[in-house]
Amino acid sequence: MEIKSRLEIDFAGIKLKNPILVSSGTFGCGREYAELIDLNRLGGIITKSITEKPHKGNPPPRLAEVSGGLLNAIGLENEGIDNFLREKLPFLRQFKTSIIVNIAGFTEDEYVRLTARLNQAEGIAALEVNLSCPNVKKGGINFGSEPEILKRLVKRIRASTKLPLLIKLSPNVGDIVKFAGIAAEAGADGLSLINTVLGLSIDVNSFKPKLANVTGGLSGPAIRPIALRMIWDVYKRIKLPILGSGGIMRTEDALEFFIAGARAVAIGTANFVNPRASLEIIQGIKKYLDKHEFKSIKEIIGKLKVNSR
Amino acid sequence: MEIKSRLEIDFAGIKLKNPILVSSGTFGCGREYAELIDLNRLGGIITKSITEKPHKGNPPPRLAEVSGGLLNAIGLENEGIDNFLREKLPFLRQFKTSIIVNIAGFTEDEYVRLTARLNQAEGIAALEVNLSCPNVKKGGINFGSEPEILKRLVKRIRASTKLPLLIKLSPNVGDIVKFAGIAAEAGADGLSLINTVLGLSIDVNSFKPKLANVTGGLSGPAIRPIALRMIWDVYKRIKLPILGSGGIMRTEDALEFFIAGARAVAIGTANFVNPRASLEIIQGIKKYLDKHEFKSIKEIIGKLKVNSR
Amino acid sequence: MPSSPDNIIQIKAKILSHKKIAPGYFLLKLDAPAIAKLSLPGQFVHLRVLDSDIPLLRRPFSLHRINPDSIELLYQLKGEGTRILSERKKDEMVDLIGPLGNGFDLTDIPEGKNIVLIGGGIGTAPLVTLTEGLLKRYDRAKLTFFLGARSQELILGEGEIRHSGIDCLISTDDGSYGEKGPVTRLFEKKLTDWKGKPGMVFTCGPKGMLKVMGSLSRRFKFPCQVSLEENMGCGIGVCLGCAVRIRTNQGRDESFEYKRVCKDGPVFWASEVIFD
Amino acid sequence: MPSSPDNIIQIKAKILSHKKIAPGYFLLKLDAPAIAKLSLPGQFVHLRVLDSDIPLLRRPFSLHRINPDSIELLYQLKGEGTRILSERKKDEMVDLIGPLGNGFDLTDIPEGKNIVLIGGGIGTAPLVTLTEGLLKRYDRAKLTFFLGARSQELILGEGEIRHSGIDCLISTDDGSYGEKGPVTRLFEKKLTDWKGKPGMVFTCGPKGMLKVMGSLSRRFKFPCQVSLEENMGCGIGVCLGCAVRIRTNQGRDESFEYKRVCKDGPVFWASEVIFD
Ligand SMILES: Cc1cc2nc3c(=O)[nH]c(=O)nc-3n(C[C@H](O)[C@H](O)[C@H](O)COP(=O)(O)OP(=O)(O)OC[C@H]3O[C@@H](n4cnc5c(N)ncnc54)[C@H](O)[C@@H]3O)c2cc1C
Ligand SMILES: Cc1cc2nc3c(=O)[nH]c(=O)nc-3n(C[C@H](O)[C@H](O)[C@H](O)COP(=O)(O)OP(=O)(O)OC[C@H]3O[C@@H](n4cnc5c(N)ncnc54)[C@H](O)[C@@H]3O)c2cc1C
Ligand SMILES: Cc1cc2nc3c(=O)[nH]c(=O)nc-3n(C[C@H](O)[C@H](O)[C@H](O)COP(=O)(O)O)c2cc1C
Ligand SMILES: Cc1cc2nc3c(=O)[nH]c(=O)nc-3n(C[C@H](O)[C@H](O)[C@H](O)COP(=O)(O)O)c2cc1C
Ligand code: FES
Ligand code: FES
Repeated sequence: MEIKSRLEIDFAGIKLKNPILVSSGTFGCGREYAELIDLNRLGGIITKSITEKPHKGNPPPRLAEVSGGLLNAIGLENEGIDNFLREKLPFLRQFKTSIIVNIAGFTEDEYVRLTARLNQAEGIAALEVNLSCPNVKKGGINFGSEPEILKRLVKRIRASTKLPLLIKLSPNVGDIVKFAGIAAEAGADGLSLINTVLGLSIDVNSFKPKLANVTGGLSGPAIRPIALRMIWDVYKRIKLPILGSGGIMRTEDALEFFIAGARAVAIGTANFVNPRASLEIIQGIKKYLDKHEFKSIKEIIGKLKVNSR
Repeated sequence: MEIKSRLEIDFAGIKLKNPILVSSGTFGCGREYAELIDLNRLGGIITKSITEKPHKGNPPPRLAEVSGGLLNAIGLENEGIDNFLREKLPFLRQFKTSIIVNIAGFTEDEYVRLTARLNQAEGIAALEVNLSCPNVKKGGINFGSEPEILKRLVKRIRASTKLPLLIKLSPNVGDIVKFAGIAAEAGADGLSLINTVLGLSIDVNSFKPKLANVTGGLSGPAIRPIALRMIWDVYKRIKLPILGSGGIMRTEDALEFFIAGARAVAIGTANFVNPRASLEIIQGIKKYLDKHEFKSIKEIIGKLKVNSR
Repeated sequence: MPSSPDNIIQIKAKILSHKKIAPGYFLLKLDAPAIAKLSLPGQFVHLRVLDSDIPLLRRPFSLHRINPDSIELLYQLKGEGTRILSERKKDEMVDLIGPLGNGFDLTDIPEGKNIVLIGGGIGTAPLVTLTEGLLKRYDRAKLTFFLGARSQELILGEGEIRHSGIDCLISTDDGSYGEKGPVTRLFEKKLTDWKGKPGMVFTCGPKGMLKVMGSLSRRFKFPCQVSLEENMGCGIGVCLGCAVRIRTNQGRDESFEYKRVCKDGPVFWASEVIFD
Repeated sequence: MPSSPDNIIQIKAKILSHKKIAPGYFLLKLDAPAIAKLSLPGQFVHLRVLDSDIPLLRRPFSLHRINPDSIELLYQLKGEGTRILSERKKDEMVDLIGPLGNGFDLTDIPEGKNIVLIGGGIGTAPLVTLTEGLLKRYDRAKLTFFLGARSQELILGEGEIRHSGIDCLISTDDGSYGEKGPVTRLFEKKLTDWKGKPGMVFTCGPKGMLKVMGSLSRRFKFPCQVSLEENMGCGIGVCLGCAVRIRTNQGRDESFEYKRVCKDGPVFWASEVIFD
């Protein structure tokens, strides 16, 4: 079909029917949104981060709304890999969409073990490695912002799977290109940019932070320009496909990400605001391609004009 | 007067009549806003960044509005120190408010020479050193995000002036506490947190960046949670007074900054939206102190409750 | 508790009427037959107050009335979201997701015992439509409705409750109407007056009040359902943002698990909730 | 150019009337005597469309009419800001700063020569109040108003201009009314018809049109004032966000300086502007 093929794209070794995915942690494992939208129409579904053991997560309140954004500190609550393989994955497999499993670990070994388990499973298009959850601090290690750890960990995960490997980087670093470069060298197939930005919000009457975890991760429109800047910087220098996210609410926002260099995009917080956002964006992009007479979404990727004046 | 003294505070060796200042680059050198508000009521005025020579700045467009924020790439346009001392400073000196001169240089020597010039001048309460302008790249050096350069530069400026020295740090770093610590050790009297966050916005019809400079600095409500998080992190670990800024639009926002650890705050983008914002915030804080029966603003500084659950 | 029905929809609903019914309280009637048809008392809708990035998130509101073709929400002005909502006019459209959550459990109420509803402030909102449901099955003489609020003009729904012939007991914090003091104290007084323990208590209101109800329900061993509130992201169970602590191990120790207010609730057994 | 007067004020102005006058065009009348009194043709106001963080910034609009007690703005729907503005209702208040900018220069117009006004699309907005000013000093027979737009229904102000007895020449891009083609081409044609060069040309419109006017004014050596637009932050001259390139050295070389549209403009000599 003509329309379909214009959105088809291969991304880091995954054949995506369209480049609009839904972000980890904002879509659960699909079941709930399946009531509201047709999951078959999505380019892909990225699962909530899965850990080895079930994990309770942070005390409430876990969410706070801020100007144009959402602060969250869920703390990786999930039911663990066993439950995922037993209940979640079989459900997801029913749909004609690419399933990307997001994994998170509290130790390097845990990442490797999770990878090994997922190697066995069927119906997984790729792994997304969450190295950057800002809301869980085990001994203060943030795998995504220590160059040495990042390198070693990505290498180890790479060595333990043939699945396409997307590395989700933390935006809470000084030089994102450096970290992207490390992930590339260590064998990543693609980069996920960006995770949430560390933030804080305070109730001035109670003097309490609005989140029990004190700080949380900022998502939504507020971080869009930050995400775009990082994606553009990485796109220029690192030869890996980028899965862009951060505040995409509507078609125009998604287009900005493609033009900045994203090869696919993920819709996160927007799902909460409008469960149909991802489907509307797919439609919107088709219209845009029509209007501008582009034959494929590929024609706009990274096409930011920077020397035109 | 009772009311007055509740807002009086000494900040890094400056006696502020109240802790509400206006930010560098958002208030020019006071002349224009003097038409609209009484500058005598401000806690302080921080001048636009002054360089040694007049500087033309970036090509237009220099501004783009984004969701809850403003991207700017002015590029340090200013008329240079001579003009400043001759025309701007004498005007500012008329007002009963603390004048803080913000300096920016393209070389380390330039910072030192600027400092020397300002030592001679009268009516300056303090210097704020802009090490973090994200929109000017001379050989790619960003003085504020290279630990070694930061240390050396702050030491050199410190050695060349007795004026209170505020170091304005870049938020575009991984570990703001590290940079704050370096500035503290090198002799800063106070820290200004935060400058704008690097961002990008794209016109999806022309494929051009919305700013001629491509990227720019994000200010306004969008960055408030980021600023608060950085201020809280620095407040906990570094014993220097913090001048907080980043998206303060109204009284509640300013209060969040105080509770997170700012000893004074600066109003930036809000001046454009509502020139009376700073005055309204001063009034609003008085009311808040009344309502909560605080005797001084000092009672709320850094009083975020983090272990209360 | 029953689990949340899977059948939820997203619609644009026309505002049929929108009026201020007390200082800071509004009644919003929406043309939403499809949602009305699916709805149960105690469920809620997730409403987008405006198609804008600010406020970003939807706002949850309990079903105050479930009519054949419409639903009604009773809400209180709180912050920016409800302020903006209050400015929306008749005939404008609002985006709704619903019905959400489990709703009250009406399956296990022992015959012949008292059934009690306790609404504190805006907490009365979900109880009104519940009353209608209860009246279909139980003798009105068995129902007692406790209404509490800060002061007289904030007592909501009294006329309607009395009209349906249910005993209505009132208390206000400032004593401007009914008993003076918290509504839980009034309830506790009656509790000792009554011969038997209530067969079921349904309650909704501010956290402090629900906490007291939790203690009372454990102390006097009566079953009590509370409708909880927590900040929400998705409203449908995916983001895990609306967690509350629910006792496990029958409350015998400190152990708990997190449950989702939006999906596992909003109605929980008061005795099982760990209030902070 | 004259420099901007210092006298500016910030007020809350009541909306006296607000109506759609063409597809996508609105006329907003504001109760603003204090601003009206200070205003000059070519100046603008900086208006906050809503007291919200989105849209964050004010929006600049030229004074379309300066009445004794009120001002009128003529604006075109463009993005979110103007959309939200268009929903504001009579009797609501909007926050205004003004009058801002220098305004047109009326001091140096040679007697007896033609005076030309050229408005492209919404660019007509600031020229209407200018006409009124010019008519006080100059013979109406000397004035010619060129109006251009995409198509007939977007031609603004024709009735009024003709009513005041000024010659009005029209062109539309699609030829649905008047000449077909850009208004600058119509002007250029007339320019060669006229005996002398115009004593003064005032123009406002899209960038492309102003650029053409810049070339024409240099080629045919007539004085031409353009009202420019640029994204604005403060609107009063402090942020340096609204920079435009203005030739220095009498345009003899490529040298230029940045000037502020809000404070040094919005009106500049067309020949001096470097259009991208
Ligand atoms: C299941 C459920 C049912 C509810 N039913 C009703 C009802 O029938 N009538 C009514 O008046 N209110 C009800 N509420 C509370 C209502 O959702 C909040 O008052 C409203 O979200 C406040 O929004 P705001 O922007 O005005 O306030 P703000 O305080 O500015 O809101 C800031 C953020 O906090 C959230 N928030 C603030 N208070 C609450 C709260 N109590 N519960 C959940 N989120 C909150 C908002 O949704 C928003 O994301 C219900 C809440 C829940 C969870
Ligand atoms: C001195 C001056 C006078 C003006 N007079 C009028 C007038 O009388 N009538 C009228 O319809 N329009 C006028 N404009 C243009 C008007 O300001 C913009 O159309 C308006 O700001 C668009 O806002 P938006 O949110 O609808 O569009 P968006 O495109 O969503 O705006 C995004 C951002 O870009 C800015 N922007 C977009 N277009 C322009 C523009 N052309 N000029 C300046 N900023 C822009 C907006 O202010 C906003 O910050 C004038 C502009 C200037 C500078
Ligand atoms: C409530 C919430 C939970 C999230 N959980 C995860 C998670 O478990 N793993 C992960 O890699 N990212 C998680 N994220 C980050 C998102 O996947 C996404 O990267 C981020 O929110 C930015 O995109 P957005 O602005 O479109 O939401 C979460 C985000 C939100 C808002
Ligand atoms: C238009 C504009 C110009 C600025 N120019 C300067 C500058 O010259 N020097 C400087 O140190 N900071 C400059 N800043 C940064 C502000 O001083 C302030 O740190 C930042 O905007 C965050 O605060 P806000 O969100 O309240 O605006 C500028 C900001 C804006 C919006
Ligand atoms: S609000 Fe998302 S799980 Fe409850
Ligand atoms: S808009 Fe700020 S200087 Fe012109």
